[in-house]
Amino acid sequence: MIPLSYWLVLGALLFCISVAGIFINRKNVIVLLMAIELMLLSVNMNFIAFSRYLDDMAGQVFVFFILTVAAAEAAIGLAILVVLFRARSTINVAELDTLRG
Amino acid sequence: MITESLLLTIALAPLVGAIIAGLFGRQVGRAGAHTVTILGVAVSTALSLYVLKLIALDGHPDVNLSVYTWFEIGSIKAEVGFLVDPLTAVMMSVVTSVSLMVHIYTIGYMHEDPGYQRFFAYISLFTFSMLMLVMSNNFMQLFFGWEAVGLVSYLLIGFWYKRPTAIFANLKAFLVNRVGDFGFLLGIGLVLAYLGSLDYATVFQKAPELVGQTFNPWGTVEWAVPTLICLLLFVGAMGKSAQVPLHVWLPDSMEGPTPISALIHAATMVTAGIFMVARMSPLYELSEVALSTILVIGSITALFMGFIGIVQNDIKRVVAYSTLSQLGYMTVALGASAYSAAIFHLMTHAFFKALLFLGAGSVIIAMHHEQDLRRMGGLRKYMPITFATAWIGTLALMGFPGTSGFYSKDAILYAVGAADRPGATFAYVCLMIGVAVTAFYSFRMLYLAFHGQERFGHDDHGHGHDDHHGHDDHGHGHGDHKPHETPWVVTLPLILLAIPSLAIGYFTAGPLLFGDFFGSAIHLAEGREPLAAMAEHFGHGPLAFALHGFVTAPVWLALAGAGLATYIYLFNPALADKAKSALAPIHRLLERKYGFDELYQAVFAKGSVLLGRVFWRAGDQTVIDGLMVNGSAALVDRFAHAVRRLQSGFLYHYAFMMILGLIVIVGAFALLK
Amino acid sequence: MIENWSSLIPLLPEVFLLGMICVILIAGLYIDEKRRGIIHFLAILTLALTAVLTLRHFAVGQRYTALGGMFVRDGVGDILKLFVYLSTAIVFVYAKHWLRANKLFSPEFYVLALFAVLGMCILISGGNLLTIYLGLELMALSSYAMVALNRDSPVAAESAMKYFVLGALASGLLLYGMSILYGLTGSLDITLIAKALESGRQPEVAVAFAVVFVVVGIGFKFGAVPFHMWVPDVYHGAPTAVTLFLASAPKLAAVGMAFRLLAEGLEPMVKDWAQMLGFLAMMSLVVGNLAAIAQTNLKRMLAYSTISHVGFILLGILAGSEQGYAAAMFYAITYALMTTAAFGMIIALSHSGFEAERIEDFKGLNQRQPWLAFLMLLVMASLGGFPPLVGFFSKLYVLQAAINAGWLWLAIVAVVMAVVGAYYYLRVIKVMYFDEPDREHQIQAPGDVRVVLAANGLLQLFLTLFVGSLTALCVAAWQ
Amino acid sequence: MLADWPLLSLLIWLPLGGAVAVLVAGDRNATAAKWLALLVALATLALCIPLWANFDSTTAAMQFVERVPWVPSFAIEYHLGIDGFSLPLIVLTCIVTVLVIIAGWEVIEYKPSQYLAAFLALAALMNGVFAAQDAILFYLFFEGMLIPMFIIIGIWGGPRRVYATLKFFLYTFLGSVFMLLGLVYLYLKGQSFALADLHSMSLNLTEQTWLFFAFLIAFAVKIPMWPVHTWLPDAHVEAPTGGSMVLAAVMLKVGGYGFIRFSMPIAPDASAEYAWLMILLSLIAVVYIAFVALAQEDMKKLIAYSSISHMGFVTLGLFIAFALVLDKASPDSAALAVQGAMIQMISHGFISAAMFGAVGVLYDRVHSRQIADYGGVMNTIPWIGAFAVLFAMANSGLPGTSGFVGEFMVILAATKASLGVAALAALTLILGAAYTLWLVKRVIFGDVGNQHVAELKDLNGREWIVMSTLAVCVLAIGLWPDPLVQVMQASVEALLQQVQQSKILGG
Amino acid sequence: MPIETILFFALSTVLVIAAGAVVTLRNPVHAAMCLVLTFFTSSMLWVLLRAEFLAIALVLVYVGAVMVLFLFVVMMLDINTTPLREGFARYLPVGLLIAAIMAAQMIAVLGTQHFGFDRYAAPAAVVEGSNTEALGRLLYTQYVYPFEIAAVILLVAIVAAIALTHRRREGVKTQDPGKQTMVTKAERLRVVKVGSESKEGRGA
Repeated sequence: MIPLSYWLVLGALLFCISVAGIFINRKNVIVLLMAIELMLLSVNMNFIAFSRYLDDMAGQVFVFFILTVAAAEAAIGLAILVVLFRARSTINVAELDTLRG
Repeated sequence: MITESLLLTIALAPLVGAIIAGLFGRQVGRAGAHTVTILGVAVSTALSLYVLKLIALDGHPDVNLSVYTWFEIGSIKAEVGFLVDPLTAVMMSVVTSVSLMVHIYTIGYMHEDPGYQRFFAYISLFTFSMLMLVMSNNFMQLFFGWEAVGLVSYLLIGFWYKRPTAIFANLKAFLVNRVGDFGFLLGIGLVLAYLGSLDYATVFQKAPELVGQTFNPWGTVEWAVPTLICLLLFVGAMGKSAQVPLHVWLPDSMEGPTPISALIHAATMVTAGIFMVARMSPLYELSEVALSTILVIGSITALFMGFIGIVQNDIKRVVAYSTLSQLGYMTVALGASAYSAAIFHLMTHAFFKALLFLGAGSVIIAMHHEQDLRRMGGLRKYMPITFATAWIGTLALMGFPGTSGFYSKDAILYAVGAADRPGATFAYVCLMIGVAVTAFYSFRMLYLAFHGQERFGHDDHGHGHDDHHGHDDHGHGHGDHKPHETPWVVTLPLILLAIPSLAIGYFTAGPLLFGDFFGSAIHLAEGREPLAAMAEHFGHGPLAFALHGFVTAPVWLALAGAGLATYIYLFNPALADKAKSALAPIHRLLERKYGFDELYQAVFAKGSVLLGRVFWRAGDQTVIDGLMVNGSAALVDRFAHAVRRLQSGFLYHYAFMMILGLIVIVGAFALLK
Repeated sequence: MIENWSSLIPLLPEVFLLGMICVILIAGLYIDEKRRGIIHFLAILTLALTAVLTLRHFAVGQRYTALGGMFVRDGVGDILKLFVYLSTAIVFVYAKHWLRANKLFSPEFYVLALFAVLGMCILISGGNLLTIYLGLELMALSSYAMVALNRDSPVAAESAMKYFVLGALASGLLLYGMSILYGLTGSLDITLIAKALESGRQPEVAVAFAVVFVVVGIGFKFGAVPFHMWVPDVYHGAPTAVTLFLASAPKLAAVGMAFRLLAEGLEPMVKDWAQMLGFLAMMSLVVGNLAAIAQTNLKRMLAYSTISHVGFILLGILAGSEQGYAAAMFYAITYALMTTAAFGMIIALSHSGFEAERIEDFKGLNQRQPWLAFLMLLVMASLGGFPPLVGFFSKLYVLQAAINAGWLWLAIVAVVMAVVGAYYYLRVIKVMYFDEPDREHQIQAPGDVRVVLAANGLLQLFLTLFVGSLTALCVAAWQ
Repeated sequence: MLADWPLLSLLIWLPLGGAVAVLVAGDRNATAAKWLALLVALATLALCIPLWANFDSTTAAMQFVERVPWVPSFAIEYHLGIDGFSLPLIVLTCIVTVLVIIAGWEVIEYKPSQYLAAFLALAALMNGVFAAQDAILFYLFFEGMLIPMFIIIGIWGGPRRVYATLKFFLYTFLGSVFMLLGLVYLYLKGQSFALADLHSMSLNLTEQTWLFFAFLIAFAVKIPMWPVHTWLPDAHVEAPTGGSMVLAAVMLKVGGYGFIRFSMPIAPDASAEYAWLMILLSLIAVVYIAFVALAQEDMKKLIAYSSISHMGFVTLGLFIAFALVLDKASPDSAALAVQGAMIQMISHGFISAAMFGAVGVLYDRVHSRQIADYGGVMNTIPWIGAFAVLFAMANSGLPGTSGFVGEFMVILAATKASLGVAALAALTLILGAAYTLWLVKRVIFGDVGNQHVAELKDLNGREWIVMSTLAVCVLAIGLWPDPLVQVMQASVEALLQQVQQSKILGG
Repeated sequence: MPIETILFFALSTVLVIAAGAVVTLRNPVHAAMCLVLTFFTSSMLWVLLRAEFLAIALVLVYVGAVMVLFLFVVMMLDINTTPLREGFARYLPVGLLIAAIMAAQMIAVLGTQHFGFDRYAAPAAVVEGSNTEALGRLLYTQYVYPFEIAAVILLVAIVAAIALTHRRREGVKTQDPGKQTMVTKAERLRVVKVGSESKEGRGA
């Protein structure tokens, strides 16, 4: 059998990859949004694993809501992306530095 | 009866005059100003003399009363009050009477000056201050008067405040006096600390307790408390009475109008130090060391200041140095425990020195504010009264037998000769030489001014005298070049002062020196009789003593000095120049006044400002403000900009920072716990 | 699961709020631009009525739970909510003028703001990790959208994007922490988590690990260093009306969130999270105050000032005592009232085509508009914590709590940084009072803005008279 | 009865209300605003009469006490009361305020109503500081004073006013926050902010030491002591005349007052422990700063440095008292020292106000503060010259003026403790006279320095009132300090009683 | 090795590689496709964890809706693959290092010493009842409150998305129901007074 720990480590790896994706990425913002989705996925992985090993449905319920929120978040994120693209004609993260200091 | 109101009247009458003349000068006018001040001082004088009579002749007991409490903190009490005993009474009389003469004289001397009212206000204020000083029954008030006379002296030296030299001189005078006051105040502080009171009576009563007490400044060094107190107090006296090395202000103070030179810088204020030491005799008698020091300092002053007098060409400065020298004599008397002799000389000196100063002033008026002796000469025919009184003054000063100066000076010489404390021999020698020196410069001045050729009116450029600039800038024209006798307001005081200069010694030497005149006012240690030697000779009365004088060394030394002066300045003027060139180094040394001024100027005046600048620039501006204050501000600013740069605007940096923070917190607070 | 409907009575304010939002949302479709004022009044009315409903069952000293503990109503929550309503209402008054001047006066602003308020209420009342998360997201998503509301502004879009990405990252971190907590305790319920942790059976390192993630999530919402990077950019880039909103009410909600998660849920771990908050507080105080000094843009400066104030709020929370929580709450409340006034001043001085957001725009204000200058003086002095203004008392209270809890060194850091911070507040005063004006100060703000602004500014002064009752209230909320 | 009124509250709220009224009157009717301000200031001063008349100087207990709970949750109270230390300082404040308003009458043309309102507010706050019996209330007033002064210097000040006023504010603010921490600590220990409670609270030496230094920073900056004094010259140089007058006359005294109210009674053992440090710093202030003053080229800066030097006597007097009362067992000398410090404060209040007032009179005419731009002022405006000489003399501690009394007492007391200390302190006799009279020499005396001086006009009636009032005060205290001494004596004795009792339990 | 374990490792490997690709690929379309792969593999892993409903929902919601939305936006915005900026390579090691440290920290905590079998026993292989039903039951009873909130969140998403992206084009004629219902008589009917011809009238 797979110990819970493995699942958690898997989640952790996913989590690190997504976090690294956010700060290593120097390209466009869409990838950032994707990285965020990945991060939520890793959290979901944790919840589901715990749910399974604790034999408690609450974890799965939480995942359900996370999925819902993630969808809403994606919608708003993409809407902002569209606004950004219209206003700036770019979605390159490296060019989003008018606000600084 | 000496009542509080009587004493208050004596003290306050001049003050009232001063206030009226000072604050309402414009309203009361010139005549009003001098009337009111003279009236005030006259009242004071009359009442002072009355008090003197009561005390001296009628055997009135000493009066010690308190007017009001200045402050009272627990057992520490400072009061304003009066102590009238023979010493005070003598001082009061001298002060008020000389002051009265000067007031009258001023009418003539200052009559064209725009600051006429102000001047009267000042000298009346001075009289008040001086009375407060001498009448005080406690240290606080003594210091009060001590500083107040300093203030008026400051104001009067700088009376002609447009003159750079005058305002330099008054600042110098005040500061040098402050150096003295520094010691004086500490002395008072020690008195309070060790005896717990500021009141004379209490302090003197408890003074014997000091014997044997020691003060431990550092390590194992131990100082005797009485000596410490006496020396500190004497520092004050050195300042006020211009003893070496705090004498430098007195010659410069001649920048003030002549009347005040007479009043303040010859007759009264400068003798405050002498008075003070005499007053403190119960303390000084406890310390041989202190008295020896006084003896030595006084004798140095007496001799070496006299030397300078020889080379001075400014008529007032000659008198000023003679004053210094005479103050040295008085100090020596104090050092020899001959307090009464000191006071006696103080009194006679007040009269003859005021006379000499006023005489010099009279000459100056006549010369249209020319003070250089080299441009005088032959004045005797133009101003006979002045001439005659100047002769009287000079004789008194040199101690010609029979004059007042003779008695007082001889008393001092006897006392010193009899003294056996360390330094006494040195002092005696100094004083003996000093007698000759005094006579020499006195006569030199006399001859240069009144005898010989008339050197005025035909030489406008030939004098390269450096302490002498445009003394005629206050309203005197040069229309009339011929000097003439001064008006009666000037000559009357001269005459009135000439009388005591001649005669007062004759009448008072006996009671003052040998009677029990001062009673408890002057305290002598057990078995100490400084004037015993003189008393032997004096037993036959003053006249006999004067005659006896002719067989003593001092008179012959004086006559020798006078004779030399007569020879050089009356008969062989060229010899003076020859001597000058022959003794050039010494002459230069004397002209430079031994370099005290230059030294002080360079070390203290320049040095302090330099030190201040270093403290300011290096300490305040560089270290504190630059490094600490602005430095920390700059540091904050630098950090601010560094922090600001962290906010780069790039999303990935922001995310990176967040994760970095996360890692740090996880590491520090979760894993490494 | 709903046994009886009366158990839902505590929920009434939120239900009412939601209903009214829907009404406004629909009304917005049917009301043309000229009559948009109606929306404005409806929104304020909604807040007022919600406040009334909240007050009807004012829960100070009580604690109601509903829906199986997912909804908690207590004194802390109610007080925070009331001030959320109040500050939002003030925001609406100021915002209208700005929105009109910038042609952004649309129902969406109100709807989104009210949704955010709803989210805050849910967050503040959350008794379950799930409701806390959802409330947080409701608030956050509305806020992201509001920042981007000015669609023609490149900076607004940029700041919205940054806010969104970082916000999502932060909520991801929070969620991660929640997941571990769930795994460790087997429950999502705050009180059950606390109970489980109390037993101490969980591996300490793992719990601390989870706490870190939770603290990071909270820190982000507060804008505590180093999770503050969004704050300056968002405050600066967002439309001023939105910045105004973001600066005030969400801080109260963040306090509520911290209370629920830390003070209630992680109460047994107080030693751990207090240390972490100590780190965040110190960093916030230092970085916030230092960076603010170098700013020229007032909105940005206020953003950094917010960060430093967050340091103080955290100082109260980390005391971990009732006194500390009350102090933090008091601080957040007064801070919200100060910051609305500060941004309100920017709005009052702005007019169409001009945004008074640079510090220099306040030059010589005293010469032209002494009254406004005086109000701004009060606000700046209060933010700086100069007595006798209310800002001083909030600092005093917090310091007291922190020192009492043994955080003397942090208190010293706090006061030293407060001195550094005084500099930039003074700079604003300096610009207003000591500099010559280089332009006319046109004031086009309508009467209501002026009146509310005056009241808001003077509140800094007059609140000192009521510091006693307000602090008593905060203390009572914790008993 | 007038005495039953809440006089202290009135002393605070009357000027504050007046400030608001003056602000409302505004600049459109500047004359009305000025008269209103003057009226308020005079009314405040008038309140001092019943205060003084009904003051019982035989007791050290607080009088005219008003006590209302304010913030019960922190135990903060609106608690006012005065004793012998407070009363003279309150009177000083009221007098100086009236004079400042008169002094600024025509000189201030820019926003006069704000100027006057700021001074009235300042007066209220200063009265509050001296009357507060609650530590937080004290702190409120203590800090509150900064804002009006910040604005006064900033708006009506000289060219480098911004630097100066920021420096002033931040310096003082930095100082005071540590005091706040100290107060919070005390509160946490004793659950009270009432000064009386803080005074009686027992504290161990470590606690006392920390508190002592916390208070020290606050008050040392305020008074100011070396080396945290550098804000003062800058602030003075840039401040308008009225600002300098109030700053020097009253605000500095708050520092000394703070030592008396906080440091000494709350941390007596630590104060005794570190008295040597305080004495050392005081001596540095007296000597070092005097030298610095000697090097100044700017009149106001010189006077500012002289203020620092004079304040050195205040701290010296206060802390030498520890040596006297503990080592020498001489409570009378200690009382002398403390009295000297207090009198020095009050006297310096008048003298510095006068000095700055006199410089202001000159500045209004010549628009320069540089000594080099003057010379021979006496020739053209003898009255200002006369006043200047009087005040200069007072500043150099001439007997008969108030400047002498405090220094005299402190030096006498110091001699009892240590001759060396006294000697260094007494150097001020020389140095103080040197810088002051040198200033007088360069500015007042001499020949007319330049065209500006030649065209000077003499004092107008307004300036006359200011100068002569101050002159009367200076002379009155100088000639008869006993009334003042007696007002304070009971309080001084009580303070000394208090500092003798160790607060260390079992110690 | 049981099949589950093999599957776990196999799928995990794919998952991690795909996730890595998402964040490193230059072309956003490719990244999106990798993300889809990630989701698929996760979904399969979730099945291993007996979360059937969520596994399917993940595929449906994410792959079906969210990813389509992503791709749609990618296409719509027509984003070119941008060249790697300078500095990327320079900072990459630092970034990777930090990520590695983070991973190490996490793994240190999440290892078997805390989350092994001793604390979390292996769950029963067979779960009774339908996972979907159980979830549904909970959602509508115990979790009805979050459920409602989730609805509000979706509403916000809709409102926000529309508010942000919906543009009123100038010149496009649309119906405005508000305007239609609020219409007044005065707007529809204009009473024109036609006067007799005058000189001015002719000029107009």
